[in-house]
Amino acid sequence: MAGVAVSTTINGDNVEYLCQPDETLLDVLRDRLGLTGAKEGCGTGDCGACSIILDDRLVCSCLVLGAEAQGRRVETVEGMAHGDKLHPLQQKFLEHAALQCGICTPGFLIAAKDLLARNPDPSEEEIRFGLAGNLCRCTGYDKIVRAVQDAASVMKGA
Amino acid sequence: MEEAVGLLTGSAGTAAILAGGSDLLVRMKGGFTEPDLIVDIKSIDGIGEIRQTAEGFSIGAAVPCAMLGENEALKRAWPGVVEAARLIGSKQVQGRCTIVGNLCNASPAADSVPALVAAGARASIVGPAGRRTIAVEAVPTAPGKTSLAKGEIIDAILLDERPARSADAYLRFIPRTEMDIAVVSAGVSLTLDTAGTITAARVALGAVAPTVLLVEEAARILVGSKADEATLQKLEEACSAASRPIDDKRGTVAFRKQVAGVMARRAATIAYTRAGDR
Amino acid sequence: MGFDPRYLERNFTSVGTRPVRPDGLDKVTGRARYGADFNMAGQLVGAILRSPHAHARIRNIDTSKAEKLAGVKAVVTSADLPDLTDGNAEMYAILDNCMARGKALYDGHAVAAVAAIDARTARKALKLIEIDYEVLPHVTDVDEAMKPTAPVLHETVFTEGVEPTPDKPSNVAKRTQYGHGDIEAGFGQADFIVERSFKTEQTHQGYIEPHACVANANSDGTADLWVCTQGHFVYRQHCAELLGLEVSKLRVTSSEIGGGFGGKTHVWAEPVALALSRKAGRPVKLVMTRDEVFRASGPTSATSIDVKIGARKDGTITAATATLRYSCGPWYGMWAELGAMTSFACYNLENVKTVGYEVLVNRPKVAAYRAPSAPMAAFAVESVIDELAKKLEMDAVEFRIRNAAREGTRSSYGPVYGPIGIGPTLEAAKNHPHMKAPLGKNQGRGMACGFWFNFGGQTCTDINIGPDGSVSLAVGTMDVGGSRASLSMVAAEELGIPYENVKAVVADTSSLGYNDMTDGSRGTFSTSLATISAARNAIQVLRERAAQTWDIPVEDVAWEKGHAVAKGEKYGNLPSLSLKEIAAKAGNTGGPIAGHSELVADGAGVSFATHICDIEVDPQTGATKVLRYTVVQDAGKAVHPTYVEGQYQGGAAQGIGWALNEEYIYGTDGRLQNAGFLDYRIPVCSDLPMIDTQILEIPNPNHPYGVRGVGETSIVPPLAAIANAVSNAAGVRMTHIPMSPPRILAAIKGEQAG
Amino acid sequence: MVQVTLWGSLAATAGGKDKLEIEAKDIRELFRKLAEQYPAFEPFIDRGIAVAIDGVIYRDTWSKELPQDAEIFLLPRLAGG
Repeated sequence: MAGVAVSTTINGDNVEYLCQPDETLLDVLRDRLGLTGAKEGCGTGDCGACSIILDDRLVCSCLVLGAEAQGRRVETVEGMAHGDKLHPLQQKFLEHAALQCGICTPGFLIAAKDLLARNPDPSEEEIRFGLAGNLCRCTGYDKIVRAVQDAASVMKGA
Repeated sequence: MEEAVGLLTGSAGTAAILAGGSDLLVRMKGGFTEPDLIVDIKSIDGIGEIRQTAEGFSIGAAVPCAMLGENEALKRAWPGVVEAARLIGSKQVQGRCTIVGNLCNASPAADSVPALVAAGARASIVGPAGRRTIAVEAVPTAPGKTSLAKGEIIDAILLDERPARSADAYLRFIPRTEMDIAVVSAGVSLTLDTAGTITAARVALGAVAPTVLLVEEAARILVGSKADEATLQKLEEACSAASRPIDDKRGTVAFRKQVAGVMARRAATIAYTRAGDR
Repeated sequence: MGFDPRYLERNFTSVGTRPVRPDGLDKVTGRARYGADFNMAGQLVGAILRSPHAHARIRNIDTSKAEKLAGVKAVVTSADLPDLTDGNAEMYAILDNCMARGKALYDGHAVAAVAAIDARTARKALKLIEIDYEVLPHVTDVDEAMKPTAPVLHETVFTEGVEPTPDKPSNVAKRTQYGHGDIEAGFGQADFIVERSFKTEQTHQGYIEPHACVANANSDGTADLWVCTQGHFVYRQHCAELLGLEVSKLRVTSSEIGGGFGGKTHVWAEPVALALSRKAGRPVKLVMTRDEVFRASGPTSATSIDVKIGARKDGTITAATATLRYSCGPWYGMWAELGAMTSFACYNLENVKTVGYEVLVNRPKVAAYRAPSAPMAAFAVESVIDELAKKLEMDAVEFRIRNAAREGTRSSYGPVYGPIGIGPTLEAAKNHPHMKAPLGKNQGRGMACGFWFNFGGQTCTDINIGPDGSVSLAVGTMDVGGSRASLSMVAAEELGIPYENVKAVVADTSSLGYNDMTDGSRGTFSTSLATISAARNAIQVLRERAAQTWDIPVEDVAWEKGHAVAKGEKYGNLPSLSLKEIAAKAGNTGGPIAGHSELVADGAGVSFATHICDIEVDPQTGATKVLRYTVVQDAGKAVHPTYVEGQYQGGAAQGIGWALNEEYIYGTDGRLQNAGFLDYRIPVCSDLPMIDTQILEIPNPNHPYGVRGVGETSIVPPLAAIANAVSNAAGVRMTHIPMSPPRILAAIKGEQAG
Repeated sequence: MVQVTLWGSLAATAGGKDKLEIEAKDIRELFRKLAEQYPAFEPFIDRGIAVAIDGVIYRDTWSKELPQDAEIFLLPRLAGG
């Protein structure tokens, strides 16, 4: 198969790359662009570790082809902080110890960012169902839910 | 659209249609399919839109399921179809998956299909021989197989305008609260008269046969009733009896038969309440 | 180092606080590098071909077509990994598991591997490898495997631990027995006896990060390995032994680890990656797919357990026995033995006997999983305890309190206990508001206790003091969940400096002496001992340097709150010297200032927990909902309480998944049917409630601060606690885990049918 | 003199005897004497043994002293997660 030339926007930057037609966007981000924040936990859309935002929609980048990013906007965990200022979710994940091993953290942060963009004042149940596509095996989710609740209240106040 | 049909018709090897990709990419990852040609249909005009037509609704083949939940008119008219579509996978998958993909994947456990069958939805098909429209239940023929001919693409799902006092509901059984494939499922669509008597009903069951089952006996039981306890009991028994499931990693025959009835009863109750409220 | 009672009176400055972890920033920004995030220039992609058969003789492997494919740089089979294990059965099992030798022993067993210029070429090459299999009869069920008619995995296995040794080979690798007293007499005194059989299905640790490594083996016998592991020194040892490398010429660097829970305690594919690299002469990156993780890496045992307990009317247990059959995968393990040791460890028993059978089956090699083997044994025992309490018409907590082990109790596995926490956790549970909360229709409450040993082990730690007085702490135990934070706190505590002045790193194998891996809840216990020792050695040097600066005897210099202080009236005018001031003059007073320590951490102190949970059961579908969950556990001393809570919550969540939905499902063809997160159902966020925790602090007499390991015990009680809750809610005793909806519904229907 | 209990599968190495009295001042001497008296014991030492001295579990550090009349349990080296 011949390579596909793609021009896209990633975390606000214009990016161009060449990828195989059957190559996933996750592989492009990690292997071609060095953006290893998104993780591959399953490759089948069942764990959410590769979550990114594509044109304002939360998706698993393992279920998107690299070629599909043409002309679209991609947001990854690497784009969440502004310079040295962390996003409130990042800050609250640190303060609440909402991570142990941390492999699921980038996916949770992106999914929580999308959740709060759609619903700035979610109930515990809405947070739990909103983040059900992201697996965490270390924390039992307790501290993750609390961190998102706390971040939501900080962001409302901002 | 003509270009896509031409590409698919002309391809010599395996060709795949890419809309949301949430099934296709999983199959590619697992090595179950290695397409020589992937046709991304998302850039076709209008295929990513939900349109309100004179007859009702037209849901484009590339509309991600999350969009169904964002369309207030559709939610009001077909709450069961929307809740079924919104149960497919996670939020992440919702941003990609489509009801046409769910239908063409032809899994007996597909979430949106029983709801679409209960709703009497139709599939609008474009192919080398032109356009045709068929009932959604005629699309899947067996697990993983459809009645579509080479080069044919479903470009939209069509849903009717709803008469007054009509509503639908969809329920599935999964072991977790999210992220699972239905072990059994039921879609029910009802229309009531002003006295609250059911005048029309469609009941469809998922994951209890090679394709989604439209249980006509269940509909007959409901019509003429007010969804009273005795009727619901008969409905439950009829749905359990109609089920022809298999034992597999997700459930047993006995479990599926029994819970199919429970899901149908509960979905009918919800649909009845919804219909009475409008 | 024994517990120092002065710490009870002392106000800790760092220990017991809750600072942000040092590795946190990298982890929330996506910068932290895990196993698959590392790359080397010129690296190849490795891939492994796995057996589709549960049991098959490999007659021939033809790799010639794969080798000829453009872009393929190396193909290896077991011929490239000759047996260098010299009679060491444990290492041979690891070798045989890395690459099948003569026989494929389970669906997913590695049979060959390739390294190619890209993933696509590697996948294509795997398809070109031709293997001539002679498919053999297989057995995957633990009870079936014990039958005399079962297909035998190894003709060389004759049951160990029975006299006389059998003359026929079988799948029962070993029998072990624990206990004391007179069982017959004990049951003779009982007014009530409950006897039941239980089954638990195989589960996986379910770490989100698949095994991953980059290997670079050079022709001069040196090599580098970057890998996600719970013990990089152990991986170094394994790889060096299996590949015939000199230990010190193989440098292993541990990446951040995306979960292990016991599954990353020995090598799986790393020796294969090194063999590929050695053959290809280039670095090789090897990352397992999720399918491979499930099919070919460390699940826990499936079990079949019989328990019998008798008690007098007054609630005293008179005798208890258990027979435990644990599947090991295709090779000998100590899994049933651990079950036999732990099953009755919570209780004070005069007459107790447990027998364990290690059973070989055509499933993947069993690996440790968080308090390995204890949860299944606790499920069986705690279920019978609950049932017996009901028969006695005693409260389930009271019954346990009456029979709980205490200081001086002879444990069911032999030794006599020192001060332990089972009684206090039970008392705390009894007084917890959760116990008194009302329950609704179809809801049930359950509780259960759990025990785990906790380990110490070989540990080596360095403290280096920078010229500006900042401190670097180099440890050799992998940080699996926040130990760099807790160990920095300990270093700060000892040195008397702020936590922020310490930077902890996990050093590679060439930079530090050998360390056992992070397992057995030993990370914070062992390495804090080593850190305290290293810090005290550094303080000794600091005092000497201060003495030199002042030109006074070192005996007159004390270390207080981060400062050297001259003791005695004659030095009344000397201002104290801060660590920073001493460090600044290090060049003039003898060079760099450091503290080292090498030790075997002993006396980890056993650990106990009691869990309470409420479950609602839908009687029409068998669906369950966890309404409320409380963990009470002894931590000895919680160094960083937030991460202690995290361990409690995480273990409970894994136990909930195990109890309700997780299981390996095999077809009659011996193939694993659910090798993915879709159908291997670990709990998702919406499945769980908040998990309440209560930390008890009963000091470990063998640690200066009283620290005990906390990582594992939290997974022991949940299976039993949930089974008791479901049984109470559904009105029928559940004996098969997981309690999936079809099993619960079938049990309810069975009960209704009488 | 210390009282040694060989537990689980270790007892088979001493001809089925699970309780022994041995004169040993530390773990090294204990292991040496056991290996002399019961050669089948040696592979178990190589595999790794946990030694419980009056209730506290230690590894096999040779220099660990055994108090007079101590109760010693020899257990297999444990696996953890």
